[in-house]
Order: sequence, then structure tokens, then C-alpha cells
Amino acid sequence: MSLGPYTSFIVTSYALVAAVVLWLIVWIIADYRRQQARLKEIEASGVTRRSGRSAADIR
Amino acid sequence: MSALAALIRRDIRIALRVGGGALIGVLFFLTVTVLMPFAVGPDLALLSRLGPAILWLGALLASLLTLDRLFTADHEDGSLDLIVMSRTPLELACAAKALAHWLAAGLPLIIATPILGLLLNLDGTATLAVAATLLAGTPALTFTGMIGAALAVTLHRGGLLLAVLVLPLSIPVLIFGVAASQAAISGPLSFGTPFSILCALSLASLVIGPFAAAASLRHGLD
Amino acid sequence: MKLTETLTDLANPTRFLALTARILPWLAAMTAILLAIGLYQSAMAPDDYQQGATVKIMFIHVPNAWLSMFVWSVMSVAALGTLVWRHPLADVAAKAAAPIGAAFTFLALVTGSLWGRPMWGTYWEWDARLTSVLILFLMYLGLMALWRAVEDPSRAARAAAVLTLVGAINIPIIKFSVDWWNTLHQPASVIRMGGSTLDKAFLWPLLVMAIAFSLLFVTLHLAAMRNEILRRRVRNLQMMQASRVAFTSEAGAGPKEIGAA
Amino acid sequence: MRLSGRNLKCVRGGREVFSGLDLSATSGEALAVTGPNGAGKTSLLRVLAGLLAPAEGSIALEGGDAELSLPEQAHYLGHRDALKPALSVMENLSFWREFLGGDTLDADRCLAAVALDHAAHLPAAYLSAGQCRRLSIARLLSVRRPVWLLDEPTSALDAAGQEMFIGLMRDHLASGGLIVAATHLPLGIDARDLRMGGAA
Repeated sequence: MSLGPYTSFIVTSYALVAAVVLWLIVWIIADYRRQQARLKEIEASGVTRRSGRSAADIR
Repeated sequence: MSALAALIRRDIRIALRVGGGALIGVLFFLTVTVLMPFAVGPDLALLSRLGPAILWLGALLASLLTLDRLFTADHEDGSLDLIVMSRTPLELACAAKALAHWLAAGLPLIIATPILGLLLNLDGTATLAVAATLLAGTPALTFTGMIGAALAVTLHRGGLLLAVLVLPLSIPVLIFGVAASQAAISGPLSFGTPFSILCALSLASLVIGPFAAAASLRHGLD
Repeated sequence: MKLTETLTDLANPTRFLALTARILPWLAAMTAILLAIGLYQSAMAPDDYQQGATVKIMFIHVPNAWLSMFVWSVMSVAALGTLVWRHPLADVAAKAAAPIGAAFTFLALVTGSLWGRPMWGTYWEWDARLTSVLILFLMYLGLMALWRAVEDPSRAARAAAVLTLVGAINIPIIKFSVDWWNTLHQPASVIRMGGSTLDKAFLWPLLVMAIAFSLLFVTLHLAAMRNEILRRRVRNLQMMQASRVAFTSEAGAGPKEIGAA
Repeated sequence: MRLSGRNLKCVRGGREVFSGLDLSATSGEALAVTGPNGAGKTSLLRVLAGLLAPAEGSIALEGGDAELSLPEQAHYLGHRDALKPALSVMENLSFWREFLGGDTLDADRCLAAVALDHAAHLPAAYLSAGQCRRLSIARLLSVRRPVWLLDEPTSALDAAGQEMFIGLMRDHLASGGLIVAATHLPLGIDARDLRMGGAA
């Protein structure tokens, strides 16, 4: 597969899209872990939700 | 010394947290710059000729408008009283606050410059020249703008009045900033002359700004 | 009837979280499969007789450009949900969509300018379509700044909803003005491409990629909404924690010893 | 240590707030400034704190650190709590502790003394008015200053909070500090009364 004289532009755009999408995914996963950790921490300190269920439980 | 470090850390932290204004300045810079071509037309040759001026005006307005709350926020919640009473000289505290503001709101403008240079069809050298002049010149904008921010505390109002007070003071910085960038792009002057004057202006404002702001704050509290 | 039932069902964040946890893996898998197919097809697509291989950039540029507008419409529906129906998940959806939409818009801009470089000779041309996307990007950033500026999410939600709807009404006006302003602009060829002039060899990969990216958005959006719900739980629990501190001290814990002070 | 003011006169916005005021307080002594609204209690405290210049008269602190001025040796607890809602309780306190400098006390212990130790990591935005006041009081403890200038210190505090604060003021006096407090409520500690506004 030859991409002609503009290979670098094509590769750069695909790489950029991959990078930004990956960054989004990583950010969302990291954010999820962070919120879960904070919920567990708060629950460990003895504060619970009114429903009595664990806040970190999402099922 | 640790008192000043604590003050700088606190101000940067507040600027970056929810409700802080650090990145809004960059957004303003971006918007103003994007607005310009709609006024002057999409002619790339014209835009690249006007580019440094547009970027400088955008940076000037962005750094000025974010200065509005520099002292009024501390005044409203009573922090300013304690800062005035403290063992740290008020001039140094003012300088620390201005430095924190420049780090949180001024530096991002310089980082955003290359992207905006691309939009205005500036080539690599021109973008670099504008970024260098902004790096040398924005401290002057922050430190002279700080005087207006301190006056805003005294006068119990900020916003447009602050802009009217400070904009004339920033004319020299604008002249030499744009002149230096133009010199780097097209000549005929050498880059060095206006650039060193720009640096001198920055250094002078580094001294004058804190003293004027501190004097204004001391007399302005009630 | 079915739809409203589902909507009220989803109004319960706990049930929403449970549903999300169940369908997210499937969505992610489907996105990955479709993306793989789309990428393979794009790689196999022939060169355009005018643009050469650069036409391959279209396969990622067009889906991103389409999403940049689609996400704003999703946010507009959510904004209506906040203002009119007061659906409890609406502002969560609106807030979670903004950064994702901004990312797709950014990608549309960058791929557009990389696509334009061979054609125009510069990275940026004040071309009507690109300029409109740039303004859309600025509006996304402004919306994100608005969300960040107000600490209380339900107060921020109403302001953001108004701004989103005003934006939705204004976007066509802005697009029209920019078109008019740009005397050098080319006819909006995305729609034309989708119609008669676009060869089938390009159409299929483009369609698959567009669906794959839309699924990617749905996946990311659901995950981000889940994060936002958890973030609000953290906030509520922290406020409960704060009020509980007051309660215990009122109950007579009194001052503790402070030693030598 | 002795804080004294002689023949103090304060003018604000062209209006004379008070004049011919004398006051003095020595180590271990509390001065309760009382009087109706508008009598100039807050103005007097701000004059003592160096935030307002007196139109006439002089203020002196004898027996303190000769290198430092009165405001630099004083804590001022005003109407406003000097807290940033974006920062956590701990960040707020440690900022003032580091910024004010001098003789500092462990921040955790200060928070424990005002019963905010469990809230250390919460954003200050979530605190109630009374809790904000407690956090301000923790600031007084975190850095040692011999003179406390307090403006309505117990407003917004609940009964337990007032009790706690009385204990802290007693400790401060016992360790040789002095207090000037503007208040219209009884302070709860033995204090000399400085009545303002009645004679003038």
C-alpha cells in the first residue's frame, strides 16, 4: 500500500486521532477509578448513603 | 521566603481549581484572535502582516481582563486584611501574587501562541519572535495591571474602569512588543533594540508595580 | 409509551448505573470490531484520481466532523431535558458530553487542516467549513469553562443548558454568516460527497467509520456519565460528612486539649 | 506586655466615629469593647490592627518584640473568615500557618482543637457559617501571636462552639497573651469593660 507524496500527513492524522481517542479512554477510566477510590475512602470514614447501600456499588 | 512560596502556591491552586480563572484567559485570547479575520477578511497575506499586532492585542486584553479579581477576591473574603497585617512586606506579597497570576494566566497565553500563529499564517520564525516578545513583555502587562487591580479595591469597582486605567499604561509595552516581532519578521530594524527595551520595561514594572500596588492597598483599606 | 417508561426507568441513577455496567462491555466490543473493519476498508480503499492517497484522511475527518455536530445536538436534547422535563440525568448527560464533543471537534479541525495542507499549501485556510468548525470548537471550550466556573452542578446545569440551546439556534446562523463572509469558499462538498459524486469505493468505508465513531461516542459518553454520577455521590457524601462534623461537636464533644498552647 | 492607646480619634468617610478614647490592657487581661451598633467597635479594632490609620492619638505595645510592630504581633479575627471555598479545610489552614509564620503549631492539632479534624480534606465550600468560624479560630491557634483582636468572635458559633472558644481564650490569657474583643454578647471570661458610644 503506497500512500504517495503525502504519507506523513495521512500517518500524522491517523496517529493524532488514535492518540486523542486513547487519551479520552485513559482519562475516563482514570476518572472512574479516582471516584471509586474516593467513595470507598469516605465510606471507610463512616459516612453512608441514606439508602444504606454502598455508594461505590454500581450494580 | 516560605510565606511568599505559600502565597504563590495558594493563588496558583485557586486559579486551577473549579471556579478559578486561569484557563479562561487563554480561551479569551483564542476567541479574540479568531474574531480578527472576520473583521479584516480571510486574506492570508494581510493576516500574516497583521499577525503579531493581533496576537499582542489579544494577549494584552486577555492578561488585563483576568487581573480584575487579583485583589478584590482577597478583599471581599477578608484575606487582604491579614496579608496587610502580616510580617511579610506588602510589596513582596503583591509581587508574589502578580507572579502567581502570571504563572497561571500569562504563561498559558505564550504556550497558545504557536497554535494561533498557525491560524494567522505566521511562519516558524515569526511565531517564535512573537512568543519570545510575549514572554518578555507579559510580565510587564501583569505588573502594571496589578496597579489597576489594587486601585479597584480602593474604588470598590473593577471591570471596565480597571481597563480604562491600565490600558494607557501598557502602550509602551505594546509598541516595543509589536516592533520587536515585526523586526524579526521583516526588518528593517534589528530585533535586538526593541527587544531589549521591552525587557527593560518589564524589569522596571517589576519594581514599580509592587510598590504602587502596595501603596494603593495601604491607603485603600477601610 | 414504551419510550417514556424507559425514560422514567432511567431517571433513577442507580438503575442507570446498573444498566451501564451491563451494556458497556458489549458496546466497547462492538466499537472495537467496527473500528477494525472500518480501518481495514479505509486502508484498502483506492486512491482518488484528484486527491491521491490524501483521500484516506477523509475516512477519519468526516466522522469526527459529523460527531462534532451530533454531540452538540445530543447536548441540546439534554438541555431541553434539564430545562423542560427536569430529568435528573439530563444535566449529567450534558456535562459528560462536552469534553468528548470538544475532543472530536478538535480532531475534525486538525485532520481537516492536515487534509487541506496538500491542497492549499498552508495548514490553515479561512475556509468556510473549517472556520465554522473552529467556532464550534470555541463554543465547546466556552461551555466547558462554564461547567468549571460554578461549583454547584445543578446551578451550572441550568446556565449551561441555556447556553447550549442558544448555541444550537445560533450555529446555523453562524454557519450561514461564515459562508457569506468567505467569498473564496468551496461548496459544502460533504453532503455532495454523500450523494452522487462519491464513489461506492469510498462510501462504504466512510459509512462504517461513521458508525464506528458514533458507537465510540456512545460508549465514552455512557462511561463519562457514570463517572459524573459517582462524582456527584462523592460531593453529596462530603457535604454529609461536613454536616456530621457539626453534629458530633454539638452533641457535646466540646473542645479537646490542645496541649501546651 | 502592655497594649495602650491614648487619645484615639477615628474618622471614616468624613464622619467622626470616636474621639478622645484611651485604652490599655496588660498580659493575661481581656478587654471587652461594648457599645451599640455604630459606636465604632469594629473601627477601633481595625485601628489597633493597623488597617485604619487613627486621625489622632497613638498606640503602643510595650514589652513585645521590639523588632515587630503591633499588627505583626496580633491576630485579627474579623467579620469575614478569610477562607477560600475552592481549597480544602487543611489547605486553608496550612496556607495561613505558613504565610503568617513565626511560632507555629501543628495544623492537625489546631483542627482537632476546634473539632474540625474529621473535615480536614473537605472543600471549605461545604462548611457552614459556624464551621467557617471554627476554622478561622484554628488560624489563631496555628501561629502564636500575643495579641488577639477579635470582632464579634462568637457570632455564628453554636453553644458547644462558644464553650470551646471560651476555653481557648482562657488558655491564651493564661499563657500571657492579651485579648481585645468587640462584642455585644457576654464574652464568658473575666474581662474589663470598655464601653463605647455612651459618652460621645
